[in-house]
Amino acid sequence: MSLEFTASEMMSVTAARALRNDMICFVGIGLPSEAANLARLTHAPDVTLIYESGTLQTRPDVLPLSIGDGELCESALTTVSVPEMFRYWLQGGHVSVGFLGTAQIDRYANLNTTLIGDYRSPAVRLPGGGGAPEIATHAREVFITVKHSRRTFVNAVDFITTVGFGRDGKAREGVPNIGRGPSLVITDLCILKPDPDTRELVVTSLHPNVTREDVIEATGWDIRFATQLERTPAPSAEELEVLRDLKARSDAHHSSQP
Amino acid sequence: MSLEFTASEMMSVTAARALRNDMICFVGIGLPSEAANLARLTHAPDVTLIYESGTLQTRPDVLPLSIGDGELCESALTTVSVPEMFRYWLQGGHVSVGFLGTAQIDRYANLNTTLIGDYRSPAVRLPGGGGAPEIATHAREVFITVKHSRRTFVNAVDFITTVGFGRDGKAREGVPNIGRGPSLVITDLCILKPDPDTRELVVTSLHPNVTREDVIEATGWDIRFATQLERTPAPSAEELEVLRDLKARSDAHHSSQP
Amino acid sequence: MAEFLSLQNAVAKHIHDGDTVAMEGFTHLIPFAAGHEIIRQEKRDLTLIRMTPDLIYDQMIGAGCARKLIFSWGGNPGVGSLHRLRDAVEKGWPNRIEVVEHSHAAMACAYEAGASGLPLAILRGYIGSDLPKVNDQIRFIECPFSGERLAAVPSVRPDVTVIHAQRADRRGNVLVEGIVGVQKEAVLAARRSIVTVEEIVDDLGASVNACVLPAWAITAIALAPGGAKPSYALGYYDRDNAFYKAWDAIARDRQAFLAWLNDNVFTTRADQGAE
Amino acid sequence: MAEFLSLQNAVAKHIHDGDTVAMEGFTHLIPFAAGHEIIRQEKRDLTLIRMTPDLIYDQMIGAGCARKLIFSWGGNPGVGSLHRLRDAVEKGWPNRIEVVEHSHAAMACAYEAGASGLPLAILRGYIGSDLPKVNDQIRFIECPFSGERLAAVPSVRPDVTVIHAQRADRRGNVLVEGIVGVQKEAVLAARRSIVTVEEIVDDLGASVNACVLPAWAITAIALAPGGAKPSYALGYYDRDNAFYKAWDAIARDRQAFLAWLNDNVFTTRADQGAE
Repeated sequence: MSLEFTASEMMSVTAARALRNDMICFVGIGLPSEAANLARLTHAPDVTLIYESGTLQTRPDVLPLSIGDGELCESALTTVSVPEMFRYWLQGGHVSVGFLGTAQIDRYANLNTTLIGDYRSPAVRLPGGGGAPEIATHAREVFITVKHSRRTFVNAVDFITTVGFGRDGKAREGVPNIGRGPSLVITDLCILKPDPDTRELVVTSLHPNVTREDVIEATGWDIRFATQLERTPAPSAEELEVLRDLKARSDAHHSSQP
Repeated sequence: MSLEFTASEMMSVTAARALRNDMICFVGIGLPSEAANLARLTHAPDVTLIYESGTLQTRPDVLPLSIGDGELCESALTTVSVPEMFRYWLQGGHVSVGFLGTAQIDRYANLNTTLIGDYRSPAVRLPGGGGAPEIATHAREVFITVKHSRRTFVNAVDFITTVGFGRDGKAREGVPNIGRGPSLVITDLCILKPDPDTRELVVTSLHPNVTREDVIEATGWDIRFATQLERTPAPSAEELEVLRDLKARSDAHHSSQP
Repeated sequence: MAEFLSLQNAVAKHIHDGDTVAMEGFTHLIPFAAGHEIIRQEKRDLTLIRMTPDLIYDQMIGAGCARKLIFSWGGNPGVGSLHRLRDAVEKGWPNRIEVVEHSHAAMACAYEAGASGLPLAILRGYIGSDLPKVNDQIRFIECPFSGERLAAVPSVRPDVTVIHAQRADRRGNVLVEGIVGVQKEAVLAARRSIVTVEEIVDDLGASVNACVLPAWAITAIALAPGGAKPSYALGYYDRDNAFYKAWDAIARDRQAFLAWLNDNVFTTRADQGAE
Repeated sequence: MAEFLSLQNAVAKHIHDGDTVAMEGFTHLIPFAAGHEIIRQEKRDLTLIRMTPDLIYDQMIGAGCARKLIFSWGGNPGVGSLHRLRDAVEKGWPNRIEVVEHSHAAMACAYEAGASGLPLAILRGYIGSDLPKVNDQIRFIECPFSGERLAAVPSVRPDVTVIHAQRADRRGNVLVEGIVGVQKEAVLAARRSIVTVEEIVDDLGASVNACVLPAWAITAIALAPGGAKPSYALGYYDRDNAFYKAWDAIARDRQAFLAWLNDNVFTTRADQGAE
């Protein structure tokens, strides 16, 4: 059996598979939200999704365009204020996984969503930190999903908006009350995990039809590969169908004016 | 016209008159609650009453026995959590007057509701501070209502649970973000106000049929009287009728089992 | 994830001698049925935390469950003293208890900080009060921006919190409604939690911003209809103010108290409800 | 005590050049009608505070109202950049603006502290982030109990806060429902407040623990049906996601933006609603 699928679909399906039914997931908007809802609509029907807008245990029928679409509130168990969300639910230690995207990532999984260039006169001003700086330290672990390219996978991020393991891989050592940090990075080419000793990101699985050279070419540092390099299973027919339905539903919803 | 009334009724009516229609009053249980609701049912129908249980703008039909009777919640504009009540509404500066009772009071209007005797082996253990320590400093002013006796009006309180003006009358001087403190003490004998300079409580008005000697006899320090000593107006027929109805209604309500 | 247990099993499994226990409910929804079950199971050396000890802790202290009390207002509301609490503090009966005393504002902030995963709460509090002289847990910090002196207290982080709520759905989500007090904070601040409920329903019927505790934030749920009596449950039954008044005479006398305890707690089973 | 005013009069009376202004609404209930009225009245040198500047501040910044922005996430949600914000930051058009940047957690805590009357907020935050290097308002304190290093930020205390809500009753009490964001905190933290509402009703129809702002905590109320469009008002109308997408092309080009502003803001009256 050979199904047609895009690299983006491969990424979303792989990211979705990382979520388990018993997880409490703090969901970033965009790719993480797509993956989290795909997980909920396939193998993890009871996964708990939380969005920073205050919606607890939400089950949207279409993907939200923003972090606070009405759909999120209407399908939630309850909706709390934003201060309560960050204080009681995130800082309070109830989140098992934070699911983030990023504009830049480096070998120690530090994330930059602030700017390209110099802080005082930026070449490109990006949106900024949002919830990510504290999601990354309070969640018990962090998943990151992002498209793989030299623009994104850089040798050193211009700015650490959100800490992975710091410039030297040691930023979490000896820090009390901090999560274990990024445990999984899912791109459209591969899966990366931090080396247990050095915390440097290592490719552990290549997606179907992707070569080592593809990954090397798309990475801004001298990327390492696990000795036991795996091959990511292709999306199943069901995964693809659910994903495509979800995206079609969502696109139609966001294009129609109210 | 001469109406019969008790000293307790005189106290409640006088305390009620101190509240104005535009005040936001944080109400203590017992005598303050009786006075505040009497005010609401007579000259100040729109006075805003807040109880520390989280009930904002409440209009109980019977006096609550506890600070959190169902009546308070059901007749409130809205009910918030207790942390929100103390943080946003009291500490946030929305309360114009805190209305308190006490077990002991001294010449500088310091209040003791903690204990009689030594802290580590008390002769009498009283209930403690509750909301009063912060009501007394965050409200823009404080009214106190308490029965007048040597047991209550003491030369020096055994313990300052809630500050009036401190042991020397100067405790509020130079303290940022603090209310102006007790501005009025209403007893069953008289009205007292702090001297504008020394902050010592001074009798400014005697209730009907009360003599200076009655007050001196009931006060544990060398009590001063204002040079322009007034005579408190007796309760009106309407005030007495509303108060007696309210108390009868409340007593009947609290004696019947649910 | 919330586990449905009998009240007897919930208390046996999650409350141990020596634990720090918070049983909250601000006048409303006080978990009396759970308190009585703790007395029946003869739990000992508990550190009891509660803003207003109320009759529930008066009973537990009188029954010998407590070695320490952290509180902010210890009276019988609208009636007078808590005589069992006073007897323990003043005369050491049935055992001496240590008292750590705060204001309501500080306790409320300490619960809020506990729920927020913080080690301390900051408030503008205790100005001019003698309480910091007798409670070494009250410190002061200087604001690095304004220079203002502010009070700091340690957050409340109980081993176990017990609350009573109106209802749970079959998945274990819980609705608390009316005077919600510090119940949400107390549950979120604790390592474990037991929630007793009036009933278990298919649908909570909660409005969009209601106070709902998700099943994954609760350890155990026990059905206990009437479990807040003589306190009350909005929408279910009223406060038994007559009992609160009657308690004064019962608690004033050790023998009367012991007789009451025997007749109303020890010879009553958990599933018969409180009081 | 809340005064009922037209939106035009509310903005004229309570927002002045140079003011620090917070206009909140977390995706939901964004007060666009009020933002457009501020643009029409050509307010200048405002310090704008908002967790997510969104299109409302993109428009106000592009129209030249701002001299400073305090924020924590400045994108067009799900679409991309805020091009007017970027043009101001990157190229100084129409004027250079100062940027003070936080994380959401810190901003949320800073509003909460503002509402609580405190000068600072304490959080476990910014660990390992470069943000404290570029924002001198982020400090660190040591917990006097645990010794833990915690972040401190100044509380948000705006001159004026503007929010949009579903409805007010005729006495001026306001109901906010659904994603309530930091609106309550923003109003309580401010010296003055303007609340625009979809409608004015006899009875709010609020449930017992709903998010209700009493009239005495609000300065002015203005009727502005549709006043959150192209954002949304739960129970009234949906988010115009198509407009959020279309905004990308409009805002990308200075002339297209100015033309849009002229057609949709300057030639529109306040009582015609937003957009």
